Amino acid sequence: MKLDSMYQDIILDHYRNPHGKGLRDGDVEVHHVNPTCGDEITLRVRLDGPVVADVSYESQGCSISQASASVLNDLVVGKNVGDAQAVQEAFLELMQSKGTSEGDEEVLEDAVAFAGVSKFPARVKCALLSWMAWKDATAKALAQQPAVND
Amino acid sequence: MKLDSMYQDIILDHYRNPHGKGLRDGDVEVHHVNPTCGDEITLRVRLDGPVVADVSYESQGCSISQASASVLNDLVVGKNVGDAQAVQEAFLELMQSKGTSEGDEEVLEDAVAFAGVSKFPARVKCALLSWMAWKDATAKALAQQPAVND
Amino acid sequence: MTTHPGSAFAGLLAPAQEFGDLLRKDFPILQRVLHDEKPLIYLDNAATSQKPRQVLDALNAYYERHNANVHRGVHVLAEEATALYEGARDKVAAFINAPSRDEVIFTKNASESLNLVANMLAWADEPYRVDADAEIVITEMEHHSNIVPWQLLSQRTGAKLKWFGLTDEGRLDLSNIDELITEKTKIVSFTLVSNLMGTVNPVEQIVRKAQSVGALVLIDASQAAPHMVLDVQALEADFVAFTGHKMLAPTGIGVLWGRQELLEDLPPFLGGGEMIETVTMGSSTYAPAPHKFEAGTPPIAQAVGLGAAIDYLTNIGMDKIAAHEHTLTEYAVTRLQEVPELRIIGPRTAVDRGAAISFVLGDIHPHDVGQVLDEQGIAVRVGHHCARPVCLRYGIPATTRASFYLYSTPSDVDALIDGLQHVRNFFG
Amino acid sequence: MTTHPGSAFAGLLAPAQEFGDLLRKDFPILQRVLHDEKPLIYLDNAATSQKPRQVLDALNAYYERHNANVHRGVHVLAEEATALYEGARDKVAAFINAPSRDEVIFTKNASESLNLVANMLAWADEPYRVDADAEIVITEMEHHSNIVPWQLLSQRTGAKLKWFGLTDEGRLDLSNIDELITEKTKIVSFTLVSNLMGTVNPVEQIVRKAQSVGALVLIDASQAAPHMVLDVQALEADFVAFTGHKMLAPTGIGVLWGRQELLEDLPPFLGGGEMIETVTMGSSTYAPAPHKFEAGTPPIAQAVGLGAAIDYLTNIGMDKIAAHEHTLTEYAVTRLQEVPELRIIGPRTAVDRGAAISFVLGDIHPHDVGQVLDEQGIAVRVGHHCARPVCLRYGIPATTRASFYLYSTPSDVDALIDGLQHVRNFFG
Ligand SMILES: Cc1ncc(COP(=O)(O)O)c(C=O)c1O
Ligand SMILES: Cc1ncc(COP(=O)(O)O)c(C=O)c1O
Repeated sequence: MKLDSMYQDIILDHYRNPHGKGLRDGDVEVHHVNPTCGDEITLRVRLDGPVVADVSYESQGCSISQASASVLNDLVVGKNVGDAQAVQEAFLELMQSKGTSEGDEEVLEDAVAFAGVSKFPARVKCALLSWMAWKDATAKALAQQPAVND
Repeated sequence: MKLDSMYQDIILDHYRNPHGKGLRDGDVEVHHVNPTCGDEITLRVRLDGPVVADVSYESQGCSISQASASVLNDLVVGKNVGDAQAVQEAFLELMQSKGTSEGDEEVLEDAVAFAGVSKFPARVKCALLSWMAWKDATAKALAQQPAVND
Repeated sequence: MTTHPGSAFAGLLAPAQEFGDLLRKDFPILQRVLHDEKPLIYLDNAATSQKPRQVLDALNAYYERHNANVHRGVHVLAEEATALYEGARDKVAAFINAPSRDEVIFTKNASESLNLVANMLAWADEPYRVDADAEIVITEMEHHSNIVPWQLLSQRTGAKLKWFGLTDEGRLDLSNIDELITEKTKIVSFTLVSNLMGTVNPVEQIVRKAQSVGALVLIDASQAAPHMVLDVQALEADFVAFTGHKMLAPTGIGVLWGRQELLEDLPPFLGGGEMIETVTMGSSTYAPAPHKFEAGTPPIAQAVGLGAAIDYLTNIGMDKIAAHEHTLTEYAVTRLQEVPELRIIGPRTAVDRGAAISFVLGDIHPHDVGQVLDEQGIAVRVGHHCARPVCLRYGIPATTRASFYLYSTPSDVDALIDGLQHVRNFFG
Repeated sequence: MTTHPGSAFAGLLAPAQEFGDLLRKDFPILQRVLHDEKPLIYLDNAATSQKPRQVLDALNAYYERHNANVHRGVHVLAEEATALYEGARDKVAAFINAPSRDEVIFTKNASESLNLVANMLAWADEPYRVDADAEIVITEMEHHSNIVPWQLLSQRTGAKLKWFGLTDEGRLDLSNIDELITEKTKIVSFTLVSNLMGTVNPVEQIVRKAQSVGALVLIDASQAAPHMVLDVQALEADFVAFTGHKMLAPTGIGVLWGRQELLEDLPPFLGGGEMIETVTMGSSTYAPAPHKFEAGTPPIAQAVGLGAAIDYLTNIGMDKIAAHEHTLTEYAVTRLQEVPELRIIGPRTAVDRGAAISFVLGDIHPHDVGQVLDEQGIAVRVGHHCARPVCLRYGIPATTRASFYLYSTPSDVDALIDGLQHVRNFFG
C-alpha cells in the first residue's frame, strides 16, 4: 500500500513520542507557517560557539510535520553548525527527490524514513516546515554572534 | 443573397443622398456615440410648439447609420411630437424584431427598408443611433418648453 | 449503502441513492478509478464541483464552431460568440431572478467580484465612499476572499473594520448587532452559507438592520448559488457575488450582481477595452453597466459554460437539488456523530445548514485524516479552508471537511464513515 | 492562390501555403463553412485566435480526469490539478525566458495584468508610489487597456499622464523623448506591437531612457507573444503583460511577468484565498509572489490550456511562425496597395511590423466593408479596434483590419483582395 511508504513506523513513533518538544531557552526564536494548511511552528535555537546546543519548539501540525521536527532535533543537536547544515541540505534534497532517492542513511539516520513522503507533493512542505524554521533561526543566531575570524 | 436584404436600394439611395444633413439652428443639441464601433452623431432638434420644426445633424458612420438619419429626417420633420414619437417606437420595434417583422409601411414609409437590418445584431445599433439621439434631444427640448397644460 | 432498518432515513436513502447515481453518469471524472481500483468518491465539492458532459460539450462547441472576440465584429463568428456570451448573461439573470440582465457582471471568480465592490467603494463619490470615518462590517465566518479585500480597504482608507462573532454552535452571534451596524456603517458584507461549517445565515435580520442605517449589503453566495434557489430580489441585498466553478461551470468565471442604480453611480474598477464609451488620450467616458465593469476580453467560453451549467441545474431543479443535499446532510451529520471522538465544527443538525461538514477526529491531524481517506479513493479537503478565523475561534488548527453535491449519494456517506474508522485504526 | 509569375514572392508563396494548410488541419473551426458554402477565411486574429485540437484536448482531459481546486488538497485530484496548474507556469516561464517561475502571475487577461501594475503603483511605498508629483508615460498607439488604467491612476492620484505621439508613417515619434521621460517619470508603459497598425516599436531606445531616469517599464506584449520570440530578459523591462486567447489558448487567462524584487516590494491588489500567508480578523500577511497576486481560485483549466498552446507553438517554433507571418504580411501589403483607393493606416511595408494590417477603402465605411466581406466568408474586424486615439490621429472614424496568424495562407490574402474588389463594385 502506497500509504505505508509515507507513514513508516519510524515516523509514527516520532509522531507519538516527539523528541525535544517544548520551548526552552534559546538565542533566537522564529515562527514559521505553512500557508497551504496552516501548520505552525515556533522554534528556538541555542548555539554554543560553533555547536548547536539546543533546538526547542512548540508546533501544531500533522504527523509528518511533528515527526520531522522530532527527527530534526535528534539530528542537529550536538553537531557543529556546519555539519548540521549539511544534514539539513541532504534532507531538503531528499524531500525534493519526488520519490527517486532513498537518502543517505549515514548522514540522515532516521530521516531516511521520509523518503516516501517525497512522493506526495502536498506533504513535502509539512516535512520541511521545522527544517526551514531551523535554517532561518540558525542563520539569525549566527548573525548575532560576535565575528570571530574576519 | 442575404446581403441584399440589408442593403436595400432605398437604403443605399438615402446613404448616397442624405436628407437634411448638416447642422442648423435648434433648441437642443445632443451628441451620441456607438461605443461598439465609434460611430457618432451630433443632432439638433427645433420644436415649434407641438411640431417638430427641424432635425439637423452631422454624423460619421456606415451606410446604415447614415441612411437611417436621413430617413429619420424625412419621417419626423413636420409631424406633431406625439406622432413622431410613435414612429420612433415603431422603428425601434422593427429593429428589435430579429427579422420577424416587415414593418408597417403606413407608419414607417421608407423606413421599412430597414427590416432586413434587424437580422444583423451588430448593425441594429447603427440603424438606431440617430433615432436614439433624436429621442433624447426631443425629450430635452420638451423639458425646456414652458409648461402649458399642467 | 448500509441500510439502517428502522432508522429515520429508511424511506429516504434509496431515492437519494438513485438520484445521485443517475446524475453521476453525466460526470466523466466520477467514473475514474484511483489507486488499486478504488472508485473516486468526491467529497470536496465546497472547494470545487465536477463538470457534466453537457458543460464540456458547450465549451467544445463554442471553440470548435463559434469562437471570436465579442461585441465588436460584424462577421458571423463575432455575432455568434456575442449572442452566446450575452445569452449566458440572460441565463444568469433568470437563475438569480435579477430585475435586469444589465445587473449581471461577469468576473473571473467570486474573489474578484468581492474585490470589485470594495474597490468601487474606495473610489466612489459620496454617499458611498468609504473613508476614514466609515465602518465596514463582516463576520468571523467569512472566507478569506471576503475578509482580505476589506482589510485592504480599511488599511488604505482608514475605515474601521468590525465583525460579527460566532456562537459555540457555529452560528452568527447577532446579540451585538446594534453596536456593530451603526450610522457609520457603509457596507455590511457576509456569506449566505459558511464554506467551513455549512451554516446558513439569517439574511433578513442583517439586511433589515443595514437598511435601517442606510448601509449597503453585499452577500457572498459562493456556497449558496450551487445548492439552493437564489433570488436576489428576495434577498434584498445590494450586491450578490458567486463563482462558477463551484456550480458545475468551468474555472475562470464569477458573477457580481448589483442593483442598477448603484452600478450607474459607482465608478469603474479595471480600465480597458470593452468598458468604455469613448476614449481620447486625455480622458474617457464609460459604457453603461454591466460593460463598465468588464474590462478587456471577458472569459467568453467560461460564461458560455456557466450558461450550460445553469441549464443543467435548472433542468433538474434547484429545489430538488436542495432537498437531495438536505437528506444527505441529515444522514451524514447523524452517522458522523456515531464515529468515536469525532467532533463536528458547526451546526450538528441539518437545520439551516448546507452540505459542507467540517469535523476533527480526536487528536489525529486533518492532514493525516485526509491522506488515509485519499488512499481509499475518498477526496475530502483538510486545512483551514480559507477561513482561518473560524479555526482560531474554535481553538483548532484545521478541520477535515466533507462536502456533498447533487451527484453525491448515501453510499458516499457510508464510505466516508468506513474510511474514518480505518483512519482511527491506522493511527490508533 | 493567384500566381504572380516573376513577382518577388514567386518562391515564397507555395511553401507558405503549405505551412498554413498543414496547420489548419489542427483547427476544427477552420473547417467551418458559412453562408452558401463559403469556407471560413478567418482574418481576425489580432482580436482573438482560434484553438487547435491539442488545446481542446488538454482542457477536456483536465476536466474529465483531474479537475480539483489547487494548492490546498492532499487528495489525488488536488495534487494532479496543482501539478498541472503549476506546470503551466513553468511552461510560460520557459516560453518568455523568465529568470524564475515565481515571476509569472496568472491573470484573466492582459487588461487585468495592466491594471494590476497600475494598482500596485497606486498603493506602493516609495520609491514606486505614483502620487501627485509623479508622471506616467504611454503612447498614442496603445490599446484602450493600456490607456484607461493610467487615466484612472492619474485621476485618482493627481499624477500627470503624458504620451508619445505618432508619425505620419504610423511609428512612434521619439523626437521629444527627453521631454516626455524625465526624473519625475515613475513608469513608462507601451505596446511592443500595435494592435491597430501592426507597428513594432523600438523597445531598446525607450527602455534605455527609462532606465536612465529610474522609471519602471511595462511592456504590453499582447500582440507580440503570439507571433514572435519573446524574451523578457532581452527586453530588459520590469513588467511584461500578455493574454492567452490571442495565442491559441482559452479565453479567461492572461499573464503578468514582473521582476522578482519588484513583486516582493509591491503591495497586493486583489485580496482573498490563495494569496495569503496567515489571516486573522485584524490583519493578514501575504504569500510570496506569484501567489500574492493570485486571489481566489485561479483560472486553472485555462492556465493548463495556455500551457498546451505554448507546447503547440514551441513545437512549431516561434521563429518559423514569425517568418511565415512576415511572408504573408509582405505579400498582403503589396497586394492591398494594388486595390484602388485603398489607404493603409500604419507602415506600408513589412519592415518592423506585425501581421495586423489596417486600411480604409475610399469613403466606404469599414462597417460596410466588413459586412460585404463577411458575406464571402471573410472575417475581418472593423471599428476603432480599442485604439481610438490612433483613428483620431489619422482623422478617420474607423478602419478595416485584416490580421494573420500561423494558419493563414497566401490564398487567404488573395481571397481578401478579391473580396475588396467585390466591396468596391457593391458600393460603386
Ligand atoms: C495591444 C493590446 N493590449 C491589450 C489587449 C487587451 O487584451 P485582453 O482583451 O485580452 O485583456 C489587446 C487585445 O485586445 C491588445 O491588442
Ligand atoms: C464562501 C466563499 N466565498 C468566496 C469564495 C471564493 O471563491 P473563488 O475562489 O472562486 O474566488 C469561496 C470559495 O473558495 C467561498 O467558499
